[in-house]
Amino acid sequence: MMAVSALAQASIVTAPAGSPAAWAWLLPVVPALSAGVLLLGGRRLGRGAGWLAVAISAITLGMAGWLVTWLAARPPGQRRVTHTVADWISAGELEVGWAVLVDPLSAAMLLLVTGVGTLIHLYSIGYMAGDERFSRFFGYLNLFLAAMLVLVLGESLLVLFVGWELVGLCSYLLIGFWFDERPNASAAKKAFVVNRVGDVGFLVAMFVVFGAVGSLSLTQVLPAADTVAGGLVVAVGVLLLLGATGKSAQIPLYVWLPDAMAGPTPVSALIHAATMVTAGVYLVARMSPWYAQVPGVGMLVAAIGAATALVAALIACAQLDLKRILAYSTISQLGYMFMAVGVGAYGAGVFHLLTHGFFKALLFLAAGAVMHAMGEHTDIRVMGGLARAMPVTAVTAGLATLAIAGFPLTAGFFSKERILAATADTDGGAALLVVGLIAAALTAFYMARWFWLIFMGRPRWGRGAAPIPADAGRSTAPPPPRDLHPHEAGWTMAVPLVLLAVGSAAGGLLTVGAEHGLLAQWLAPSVVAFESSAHLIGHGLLQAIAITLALAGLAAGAWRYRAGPVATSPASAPVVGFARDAFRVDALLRAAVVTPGRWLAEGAVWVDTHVIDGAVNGAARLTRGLAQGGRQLQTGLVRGYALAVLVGAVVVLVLLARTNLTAAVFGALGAP
Amino acid sequence: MAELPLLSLLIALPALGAVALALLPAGAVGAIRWVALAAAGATFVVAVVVLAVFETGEAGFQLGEAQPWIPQWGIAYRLGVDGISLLLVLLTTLLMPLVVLAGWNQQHRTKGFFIALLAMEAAMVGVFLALDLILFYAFFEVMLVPMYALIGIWGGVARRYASIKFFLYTLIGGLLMLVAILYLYWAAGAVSFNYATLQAVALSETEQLWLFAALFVAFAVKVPLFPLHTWLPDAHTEAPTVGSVILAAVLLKIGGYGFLRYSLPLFPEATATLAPALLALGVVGVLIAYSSVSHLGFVILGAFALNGIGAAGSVVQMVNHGLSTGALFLLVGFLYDRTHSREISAYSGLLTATPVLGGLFLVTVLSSLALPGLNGFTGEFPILLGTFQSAPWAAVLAALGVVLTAIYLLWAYQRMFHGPVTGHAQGLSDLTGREIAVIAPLVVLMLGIGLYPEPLYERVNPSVQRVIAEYADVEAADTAPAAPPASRDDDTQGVGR
Amino acid sequence: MSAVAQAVQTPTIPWAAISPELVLFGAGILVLLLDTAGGNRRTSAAVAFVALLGVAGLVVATGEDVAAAVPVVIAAAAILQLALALALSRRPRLLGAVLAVLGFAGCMLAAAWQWWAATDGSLVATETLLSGTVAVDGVALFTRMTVCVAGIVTVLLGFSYLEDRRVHRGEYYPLLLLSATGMTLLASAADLLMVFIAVEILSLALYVMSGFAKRDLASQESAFKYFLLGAFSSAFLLYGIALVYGAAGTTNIAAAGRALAGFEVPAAFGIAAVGLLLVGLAFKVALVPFHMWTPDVYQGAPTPVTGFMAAATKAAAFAAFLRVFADGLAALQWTWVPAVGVLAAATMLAGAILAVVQDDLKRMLAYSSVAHAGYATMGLLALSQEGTAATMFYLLAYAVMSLGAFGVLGVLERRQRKAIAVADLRGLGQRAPLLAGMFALFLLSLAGIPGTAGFMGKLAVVRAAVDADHIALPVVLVLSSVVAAFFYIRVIVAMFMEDEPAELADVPVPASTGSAAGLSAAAAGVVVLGVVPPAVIDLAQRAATFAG
Amino acid sequence: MSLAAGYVLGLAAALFAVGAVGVLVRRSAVVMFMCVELMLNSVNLTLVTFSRVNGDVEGQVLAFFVIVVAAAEVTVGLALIVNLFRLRVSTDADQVDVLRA
Repeated sequence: MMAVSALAQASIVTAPAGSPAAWAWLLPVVPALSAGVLLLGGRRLGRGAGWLAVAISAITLGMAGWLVTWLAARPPGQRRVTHTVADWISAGELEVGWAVLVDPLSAAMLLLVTGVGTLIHLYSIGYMAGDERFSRFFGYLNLFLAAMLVLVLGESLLVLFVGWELVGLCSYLLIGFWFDERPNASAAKKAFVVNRVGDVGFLVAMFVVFGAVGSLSLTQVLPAADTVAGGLVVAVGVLLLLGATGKSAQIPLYVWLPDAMAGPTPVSALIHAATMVTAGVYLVARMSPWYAQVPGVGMLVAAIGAATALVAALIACAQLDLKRILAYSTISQLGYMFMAVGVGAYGAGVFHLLTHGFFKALLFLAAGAVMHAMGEHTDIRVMGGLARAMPVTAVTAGLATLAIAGFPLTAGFFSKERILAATADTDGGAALLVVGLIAAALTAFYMARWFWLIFMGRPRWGRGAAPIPADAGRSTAPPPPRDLHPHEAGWTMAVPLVLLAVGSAAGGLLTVGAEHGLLAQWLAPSVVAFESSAHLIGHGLLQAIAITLALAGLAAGAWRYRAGPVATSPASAPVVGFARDAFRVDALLRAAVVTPGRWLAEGAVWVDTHVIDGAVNGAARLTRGLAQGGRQLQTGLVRGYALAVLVGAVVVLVLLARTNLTAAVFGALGAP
Repeated sequence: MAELPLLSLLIALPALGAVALALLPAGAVGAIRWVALAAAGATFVVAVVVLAVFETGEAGFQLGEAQPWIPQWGIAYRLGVDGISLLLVLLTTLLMPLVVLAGWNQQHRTKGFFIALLAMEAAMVGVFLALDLILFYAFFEVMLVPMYALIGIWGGVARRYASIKFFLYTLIGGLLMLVAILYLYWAAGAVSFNYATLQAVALSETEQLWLFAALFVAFAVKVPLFPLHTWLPDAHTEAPTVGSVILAAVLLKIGGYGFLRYSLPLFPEATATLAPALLALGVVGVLIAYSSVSHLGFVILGAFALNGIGAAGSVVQMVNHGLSTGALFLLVGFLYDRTHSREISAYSGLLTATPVLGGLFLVTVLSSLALPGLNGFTGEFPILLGTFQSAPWAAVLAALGVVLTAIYLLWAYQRMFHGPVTGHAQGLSDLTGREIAVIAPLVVLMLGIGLYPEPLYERVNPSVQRVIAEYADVEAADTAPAAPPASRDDDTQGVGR
Repeated sequence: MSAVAQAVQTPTIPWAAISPELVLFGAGILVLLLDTAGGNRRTSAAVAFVALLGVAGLVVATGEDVAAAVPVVIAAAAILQLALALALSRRPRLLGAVLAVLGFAGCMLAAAWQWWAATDGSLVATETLLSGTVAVDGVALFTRMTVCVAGIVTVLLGFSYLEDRRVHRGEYYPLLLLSATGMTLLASAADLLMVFIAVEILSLALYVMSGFAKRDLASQESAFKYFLLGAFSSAFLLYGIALVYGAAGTTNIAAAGRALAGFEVPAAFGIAAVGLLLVGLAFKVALVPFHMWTPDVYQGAPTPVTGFMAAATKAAAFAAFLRVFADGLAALQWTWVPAVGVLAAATMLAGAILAVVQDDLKRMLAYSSVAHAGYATMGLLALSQEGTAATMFYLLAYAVMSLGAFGVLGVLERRQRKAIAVADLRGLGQRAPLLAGMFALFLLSLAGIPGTAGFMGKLAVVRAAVDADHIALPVVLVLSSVVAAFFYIRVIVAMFMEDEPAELADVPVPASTGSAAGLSAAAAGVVVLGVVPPAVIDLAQRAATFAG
Repeated sequence: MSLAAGYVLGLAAALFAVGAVGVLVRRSAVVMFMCVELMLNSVNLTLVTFSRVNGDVEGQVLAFFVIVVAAAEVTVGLALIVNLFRLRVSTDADQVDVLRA
């Protein structure tokens, strides 16, 4: 059984005045203001808009660096500081301020966000050149940066939630950036809506937390974990998990991420690979004291992660779109991170988060470069042999492929190994470990397939295009034009590739040193890690198995696709088709959720028009009917009227004579 | 400044404006517009002065005015403002000049149109400021007439049906309320319709339940609360733009305001008993996907959560809904002015054709779906949080409503603004300076309130606490029947500085 | 010694007490005489001169009994009459109208003077007035005021209407004044005998006025129905009076009430007496099911007459109703209050519901008047001074708004020369905004929207009813009001929200000084009573407490 | 109350009923009107009887008033009926139904 680490969380202190932490709130404010400028008047800046955005992004990187340096200089016990800028909402007992929390966890995220963010800003200058909404794109990017920083720095769950939602908004805006095309717009909406489903979990979790603790401030929420009733902690854990599965595209809420590839590729790299989608992991790590109380929930997190890792990897093997493959790969890798944080290996989880940030961003950027070169074509079956035309891209992408596949000594190797080791050290982690290993092998396989079909082999485009097997896929996308001349893009796109490649290769350095690695030690004040007595398998042996699987996967992928796309054998066609349709989850969801929802909506309309308005109109009709009846009595005959008088007289006399009776009737209607 | 009857001015200025318009010749369109704008603008200025004079942190009514009106029946002209009404008055007076501007190019019966607008404003402000129940009722009902005219005269094709439905629904509620008010007066035994006096009346729970029910109909129709909501879609569909704006932005608030100002303080036991049912209705409201019904369902949730968080949130939500829905209808109106079509399906690619309109529309939609950082969230979150503390199930269901809101709003937005430029969108001109000037203040406020709602909350909190304090009493009374709390004794002193 | 014998023995007639009736009656006779003079200047002068002499003679004959001011007032009035007769002898209709207005105004003055004198104590006590048959109390005075207001507005509204329909005959004004005399007498009747006589006076004049359009079948039918049913119901009233006399030994209302106070349930006489009185009065105020004459008669009668009937007759009949039931038979309330409550509820609902399907506006307003009679009854049922005040206030409010509404219809009938249906009003808001606006005001007032007389009236009666622990009736009122609002609104919709049909576009909307003045007066009344009613409420309350 | 008085009152009541039923069943306007007169006169009989029972003259005075009023009613009523007859050439009350519903 796991036990709460003896290493207590450091307490949270107020930032000294004038210290970098006291200025940390500027981190989101600066890009937000810049975003405002760019969105309102960016058009006039022309290409300068992009450079402004890059500059702002670089400034935030600089600020983050300054902040982290300052933080690192403090003793570990003093590395969690807050600073309140202003009140935000004080409704009744609810008091939430605009406050930042700077600690090792947020510092790590800060560096990732601003660092990768800056690179992608830079890359976008080349990538988005010529787009008619150039400045708007950079406005959105800066806005995203601001939102992500709010998410990372938020001192209260509610402020964190603000960032959480705003990154979702930016994701929405950027996925639908080319909104002239309906599918893009639909994908954007889908992303937003699915995320909102997860947000319900987050929201309700906050309600529970507030009910239990009386505050949403992390300063008070985190230490209170062990004073809260167990059931509530479980609830919070599960609800936050729901939120996290939305944002981080885990089962069951992952369906939006593949569609999100409709956005410009830098967006996929920044938001849908490196930063935003890791928010769920960040959230679980942030709330680690609560998860530490209920290891069962942690296992649930890990199980979901593992399942997602496996399912997404399987789907990725059958995809034909170069970005979709990466998207499923992202989902799968996020599953890994969930597995890690689920078993309490926050160091490993965040480590993988960072390394994944590097190599997945790199992969996407490379994919973007390829798409540029291929005239925006995304079907990997019509590519091949691009390494010759685009050497820089091919080399950097190859490095990233190795990294994600877990090739020894790459960043991905270390981080993935850490995660597998953590599961191996967890009670009941055997299943997780096995799934993790299978997924690792699959990852190596589909990434080899991806790389090979794009960069290696014979070109299947241009004049000398190799034929594509007839049944290799059901896509009817038109082939690229015959006169393609792929080439490398400019330096603004190349520099980020190279820098990220360096990160992918050398990211493993973060883990050398101390027992759980440098990063884990750095994070220690922020998270409540688990210690476990379990030891399923020796770490050396595990490493060997992992390496073997990775190499085998890579080799298998490269071998199978050495000559281009492969025709599906009749026996495996249904399976492949099924995977290619992403296991038809979308259709399932449509049938299970969307259609009944529509029925409900139609039912509500029916109730409105028939029952409620029916009752109203019925009352009107009744009145009218009574009136028509009364009309019949008004015959116009004076004798009839006289009769009415006579009858009335009799009625009055009866009423008077039966006073008691009348009083009973009248009294029942009347006086209290 | 202290000597000016500021609150009376708030009612009198638009009323006088309406009278002035009535005296102008119908043909003098220019003069009519400017007089209307001046009247509405001056009212807003006075409202800002009221804001400045208002003492934040005070729970009670301020700037009180009291004059006998019908002394024989104990009816007085009695006004006062607290945190709750202050915000709603500000909202109303802010929107009216914008609405006048939005209706600037009204061609058909211009004079009557602006008279109706100003009359509307006077009545609405009166509703929020009245502290005599008959005066309140009078404003409440009088408001009906100009609104009815706005829908019926300047409305769409099926305007007659819509206006009559609106009129009758509201009238039924109003009349039941009148009976309840009179019963309350009778129970008080004093010749007075003073809010404070009637609040001090001790009623049995049965009486409270009946009276609550009577007021409920009046306010629930206004909110509107399921199942009394079906007039609203008709009214909105048929009303002219400015009618929709007033309807959605201000008129609907009167229901929520009524609950907070009257139902809760007057009938605490009944409220406590019925709160779960009300919450359920609120949830149904949230879940049935008419935007306004849904947003105001939140207001109900907040009010009947019976705690400070929810109630304060519900007041702020009313303001927020006023801003965002007001802006939404204004924008739709601008679109309608250009194309004369309100069908979502008639539009595509508007964001390309009219980027400014599209951008502002998006901000408004996001505010509507309570995106954090914009105003909608600052009201909805406390409401949900407060509701959760008293009825977790309601909060959870309502939180699902948040998803639904996102779905239908984004669906509509996507259909109209995204995609290729076709149909009506072709050759469409973007917003003019006047139109931007109308929307800009609203958008700025959306952002401002989203980032810093404190100015609202710090004014609302004390007043709301006063309302909610009743419920602490109820709980206390359950355990030990004690003497009425001191706050009530203060109330009976009446309004005054 | 019986009352009559006493009257014979001491033939001092308290002229001052009945001066309002005398003024009305005198004006009526004078107009009649001048009309017979047929526009001859010399004859007119002679008639006026003779009238002057007659008045002077009366003053001399009864001099010592009359307060000093009265002869002066009457003489001044006579001189004015003479002057007018000379000036307007070429325009006898105008002369009649002016004299009628002056008569109503004089009546009001006399009533005001009475009020003032009564509070002063210089008037003879009610108990002994005309052997106790006439009461000069607040109810009487207030109702006289209402009747006179209605009379003046009716004259103003009727002049052009009658001209246009070519039925402007000389006897119109005398009949109007005579029926008003009956009404004021009814309002002050303290004896059932006087009630009967007053009812007959006012009815006989109204029968004739209903049938004033001699060639118009509808008008004739209206008169015939009104007459036959009126006589029929009078017989019930009379039978009730006879039974009261038999059971109580007197027809004096107060005395009969005291005598009957002790009777118990099986006393069939008493029940029959109360019941038949109720039938007779309920017929006059048109409570369901005694209302059936109302729509037919209101529809057929010339519109100004309809307005007068709705406004003034109702007020007078309610005054009698109040005096007989709320005052005289108050001790027996346990017998009749439930019954009247049931009738009131039925009246409110039936009136409103039946109006919904009417297309003819006059008929619709007739049904609406039925509903309003139900509302007014609520105040009576409260059996309190508040309730009495509320009923009186309500009737005044109803008088101004119904006169206004019928007045607008009159103007429109002049325009189209036919009965006005809802469809005929289409687009009126654009063609004649002022007229349509006024009509809308009257309709909103009838619907009881705040800011109008109708709202204050409803508030008054509901308040009185709630004060008297009646909760059911206000709820019924609410239901009825909602139904009623529907058809009022329908008219407003037609006026403002529909386009004018082509065939109406060329027809001019007639305007005349009289109708403009009448409508303006009614509209002003509606607004004043709706916005600043305290003075009138005060008057009504004092009237309710002031026993004379 | 003497036995005789009871009989007379009963007779009067019967006459009243006959008159009332007559109004209901007869179609001729003139006859209907006469039935109303019958009702009035039955009341007169009642009044006079009560006057005798009560031992005062008030009832008789009342009866005189009723006679006068009835006379006035006859003048007005007959005039109206005649006028109606002029327009319709019938005194059938059932044909007088232009105004209805």
